[in-house]
Amino acid sequence: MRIQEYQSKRIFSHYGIPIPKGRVAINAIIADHIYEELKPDVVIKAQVLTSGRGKAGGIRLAKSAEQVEQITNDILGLTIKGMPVKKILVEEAVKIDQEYFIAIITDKDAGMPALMASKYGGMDIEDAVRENSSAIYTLPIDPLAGLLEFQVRSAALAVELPKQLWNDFADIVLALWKLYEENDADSVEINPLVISEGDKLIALDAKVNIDDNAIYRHPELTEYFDLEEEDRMEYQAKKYGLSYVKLDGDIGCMVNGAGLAMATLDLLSDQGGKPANFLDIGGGANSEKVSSGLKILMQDERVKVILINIFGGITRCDEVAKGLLSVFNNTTIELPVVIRLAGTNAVEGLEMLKNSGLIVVENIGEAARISVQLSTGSKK
Amino acid sequence: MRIQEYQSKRIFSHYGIPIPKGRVAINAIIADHIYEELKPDVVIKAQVLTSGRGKAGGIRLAKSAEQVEQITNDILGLTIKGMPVKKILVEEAVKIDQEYFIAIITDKDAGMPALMASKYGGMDIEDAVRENSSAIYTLPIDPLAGLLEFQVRSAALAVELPKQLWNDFADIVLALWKLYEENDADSVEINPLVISEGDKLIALDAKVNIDDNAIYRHPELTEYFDLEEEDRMEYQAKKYGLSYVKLDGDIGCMVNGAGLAMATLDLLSDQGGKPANFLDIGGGANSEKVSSGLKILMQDERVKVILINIFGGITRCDEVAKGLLSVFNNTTIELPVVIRLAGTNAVEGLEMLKNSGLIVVENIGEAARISVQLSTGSKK
Amino acid sequence: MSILVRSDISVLVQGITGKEGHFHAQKMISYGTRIVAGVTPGKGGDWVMDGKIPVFDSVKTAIEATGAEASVIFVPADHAADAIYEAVEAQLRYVFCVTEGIPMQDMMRIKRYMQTSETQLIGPNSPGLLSPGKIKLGIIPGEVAKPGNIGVISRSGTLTYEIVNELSKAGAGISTCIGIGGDPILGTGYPELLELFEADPETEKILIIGEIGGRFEENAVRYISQHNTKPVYAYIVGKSAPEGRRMGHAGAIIEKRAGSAAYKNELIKNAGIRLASSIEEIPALLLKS
Amino acid sequence: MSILVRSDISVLVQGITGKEGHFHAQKMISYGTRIVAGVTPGKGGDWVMDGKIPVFDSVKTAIEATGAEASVIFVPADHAADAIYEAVEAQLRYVFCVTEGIPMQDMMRIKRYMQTSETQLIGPNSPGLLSPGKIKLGIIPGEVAKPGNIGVISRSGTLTYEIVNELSKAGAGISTCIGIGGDPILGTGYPELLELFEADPETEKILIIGEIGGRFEENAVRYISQHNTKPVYAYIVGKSAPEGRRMGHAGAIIEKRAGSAAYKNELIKNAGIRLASSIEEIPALLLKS
Repeated sequence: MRIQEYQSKRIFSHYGIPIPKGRVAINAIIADHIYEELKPDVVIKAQVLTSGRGKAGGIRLAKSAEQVEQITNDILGLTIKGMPVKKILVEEAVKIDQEYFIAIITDKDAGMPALMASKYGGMDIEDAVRENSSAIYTLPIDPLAGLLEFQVRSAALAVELPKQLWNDFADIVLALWKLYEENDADSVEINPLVISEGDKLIALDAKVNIDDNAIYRHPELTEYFDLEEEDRMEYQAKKYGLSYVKLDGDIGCMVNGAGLAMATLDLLSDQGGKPANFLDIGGGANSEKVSSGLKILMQDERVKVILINIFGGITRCDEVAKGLLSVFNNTTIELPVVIRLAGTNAVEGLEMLKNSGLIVVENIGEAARISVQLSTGSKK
Repeated sequence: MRIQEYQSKRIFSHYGIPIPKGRVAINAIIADHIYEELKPDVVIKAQVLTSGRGKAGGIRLAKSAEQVEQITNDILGLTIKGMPVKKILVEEAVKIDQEYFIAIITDKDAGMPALMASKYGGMDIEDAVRENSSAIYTLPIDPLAGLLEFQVRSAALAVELPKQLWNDFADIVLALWKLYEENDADSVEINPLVISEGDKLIALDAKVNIDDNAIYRHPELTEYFDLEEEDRMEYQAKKYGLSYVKLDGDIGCMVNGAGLAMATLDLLSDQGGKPANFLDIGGGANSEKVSSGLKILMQDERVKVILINIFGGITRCDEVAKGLLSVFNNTTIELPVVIRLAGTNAVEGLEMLKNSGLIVVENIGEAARISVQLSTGSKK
Repeated sequence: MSILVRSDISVLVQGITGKEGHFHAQKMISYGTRIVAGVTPGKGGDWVMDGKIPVFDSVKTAIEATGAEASVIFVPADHAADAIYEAVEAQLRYVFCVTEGIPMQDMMRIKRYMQTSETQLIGPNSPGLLSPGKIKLGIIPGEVAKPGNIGVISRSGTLTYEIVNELSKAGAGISTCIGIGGDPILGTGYPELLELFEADPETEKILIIGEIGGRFEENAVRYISQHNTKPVYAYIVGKSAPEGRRMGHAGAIIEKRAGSAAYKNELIKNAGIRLASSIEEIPALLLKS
Repeated sequence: MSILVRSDISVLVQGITGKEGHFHAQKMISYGTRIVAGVTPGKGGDWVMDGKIPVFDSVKTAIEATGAEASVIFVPADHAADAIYEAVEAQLRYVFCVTEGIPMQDMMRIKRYMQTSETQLIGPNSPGLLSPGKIKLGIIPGEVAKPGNIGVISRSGTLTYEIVNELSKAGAGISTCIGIGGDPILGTGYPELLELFEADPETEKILIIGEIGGRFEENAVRYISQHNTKPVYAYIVGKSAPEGRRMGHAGAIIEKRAGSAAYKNELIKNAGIRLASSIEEIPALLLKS
């Protein structure tokens, strides 16, 4: 779960990491209020959960009340990488002497956290790394012993931080580790961490990403869960315990198991079709989960065909059929529904569905081909 | 550093460990106030940093305002194992179904913390263990991974705790671990942890002992540092960075190095003498430390002879002499002072002291013998 | 014999009184697996499976009473890490963790903790192991596979059943099928199992069913190039997945180019490993060569 | 040769720019020890000892530049644990920690962390090692000892100097004298050093200078009974110490009967080890037999 910059900064502040003064606004009136507190110069930053805000015009300097109003309205009108900007952060403008990049990430391949640091902080960190992989200093962290002070010093040394700032730097990076560990973060990032006015270290940006699997033990973080950012269908699916990812096609898919679901999407793509979503109902799904999943697909106006692919194992195909029927019996189906049932109790399930007008197919390849034909209208 | 029961319970409470309602009092008037809040029955407990309070009459039940007054006065008049009782804790009386012993200790020999648990909690735990060493269940704790839930369950199993209380027990023991770890405790102990009214677990007593070496990083704990309990001379020595232990004899000793100081005390005892103290001025002590140490010995009315034994290494004997002279030059010495200087700059040191009336000896054995003779008056 | 475990190994089930644990313990017993004990803290002394299987409060007491050497974990995610610690500390030889959704930091700590341990952890989020006709540990449906000479290592559950089932229909059987798990941080990766299949006299061909995300398949390819002489086949699912979105499995997310199906497929092809570019091609590919 | 370290081993000093570190580095150099570098975070690039010894910001950079294999730590207690971690992580072969007062929980974590490490830690609160005429690591005054055939292992500082000095005066010399430290939790105990002295051709007799507190001497006695053929002598200080009071050293506190001098002396006598019951007896005891 990614957390917006302004919320990440609230967490930073709780851990004693210095951030610029500022507050969040949803319109120019509030922005102007904040400007009056922070003037003469403020930075206005789009709050969206994507990178590349700066290059998209989502981060701008304002030097007067007029500029604040103008820029606020400009930014609130932006859509960055598909995400409409609904909130902005208005912050005091900070003088920048030098920019660094600092992050603690979960290195899944190593199975260890890692500390990353670079002297090429700021918007161009990715370019810098692409040109020169040694532009980022990376250090594995022992997950039991935690981040050690000497490791922080080695990072300070690697990024050539002025020595009089080493102690402040250590405080910030050790606080970042504490934040990472205590909140089950997947990653925490400061880009840029700046030197301002010669001797102050300030986190100008803040990115916190929490491990989805660990959110249950951080109920205090759920307030940061940004429903407005979330797709309505994804939110609904999450509520029912389904794993749903919105894609940009027109074939609605429901599958049991993540691997099989991906395989189904791959087959659709191979045939020239476009899946509208990834939807995994999980192992051992009961009929309610199945009907909830089906309802989500049916609500999706983009969907032209529904493809249901179940390989029964723990999941029983008769239970799946029961869930489907509970929807079909109460709603007129206007869309073609292609279904493939195999494995545990498949015969029973198909028998239950035989009068429901579904297009029954025998294998996964056939299911994909027919779904694509129906969606493109190339054949009936 | 040991912390009084009432303060330990404040820490327990902060970590969510259930304790009886109660407050501390220093006289019968306050005790009566507390009684009015907690009546009909209260337990009055002497607050002294020693074990065996119960057997010394320091823990008693009071069932009326009259009894509270009487018992409070009784207990405030006690001296338990040499410690006068200055505070009492007045607590609600808790019904006891069953008593357990729970502790987390630092097993120095193993270099690991250990969880200890026994179903023979209460006053007689030591007897129980003496009779049957398996009366206590002991489990090493990985200092990096920390106390794990399954380990707490294994302790619950070992003490035959009713299963419906396992979850509450785990909460308490994991909180105790957190307390131990976050406060750099040397040991934390609950004896007894009781089952009350069938299904409540309550910590009736609380012992917290903080690692002296780690107190510097817990400034919040210094408020618990009980000056009244501390000997005046020990407190003064601590302020000067000296290591001082009060003993019950009459020969005041000042030595550099803990081992050499112990050896000096052993020699005095071998000769039939009685040291008044252990005083280690440490390695590389400067003249101020030396003079502070000497002043502490001179203030001690019990002292009949002062023995100074220095083996110079890092410590320079001329620096020691300088420290001694700074006292001698301002004060008339009424006590005999035996001094032995060896090692680094001993010759220079002795030269500096030659007119100060000290009894100079060459070796440690001789120094001890003469000091004992002077203290017992058996010979001049 | 199966790879990894003996067919007659004594097995305990952690979380046997839960819905999933109970259901799958029953299935394993029916398949012939020697389930000797269950562990559910607080339920010690109970008996399950028509009074045939004793339940213990701890792994240690279960081992003392039954001599179990392996465990299958069905404990819910919020207590699964503790269940793994308990199994490791009790020195079980093999631990199969079926549970999905263990927090990553817990898994990192467990892996570090296990650095000096003899226990082999498979998973978490693993469907387990199936050696047709011999032993079943975990949740792979026994019906999908028949005995044969193909060794299967997979990161998925149902996708594996689907493929193994298609292989069966096409006449190809399985020596052992094992799921390493769909999580980003796993106890056991491909190389250790590739080594066992290479040494296994019953395995003639090895099939890898990979996914997007992580460098697991990259490690597999490196190992195969250096050590495997038996023919290896591979299929990577998720080539149509978008970047940065988690496709169900916590491990199935493309964070870097190295995690994409295109990159993995390229590595596989360059290493001379036979690649199925679609799930439908798999049976033919394995049967023709 | 000294036990443990070669006489020409390259040594760095952590905390060399502090008062104590600087003073003792100077003394070690005068004694002939090959001090090649100092480490003080933030002072990298400086030179000390009349511009002869370079200072580095980290142990790693110091090793890269100088090839140091051992370290002596004089870092203040609140940063000493970190200094040990840094030395261990940089894979120094030997680390002598002179610093006193490291919190116990830090030391326990360090010991656990070092479980898989090749580094040997002596101390903390150790006076170091002295092989008369060869090498001095730490703070043992070089003047007190002359070369000879007695190996000394001690938990104290000045007490050791006193005893070694008396031995010198009595005509007895030292092969190597090493202090394991006065703290309750130590990197190295007696047994590992007893083994080295047993194997050391220059050592003919071994003297143990023990203290009250802990089971260190108990472990030593057990080891000696099983492995040492050379004559071993022992002296335990603190027989007049009261129970429960810390006698200066964090480790010198009698918490259980096993920690008392009486108990330790009894064990020593029962094992047939020659015991000095008073410090004054030591020279005669070692010279007569």
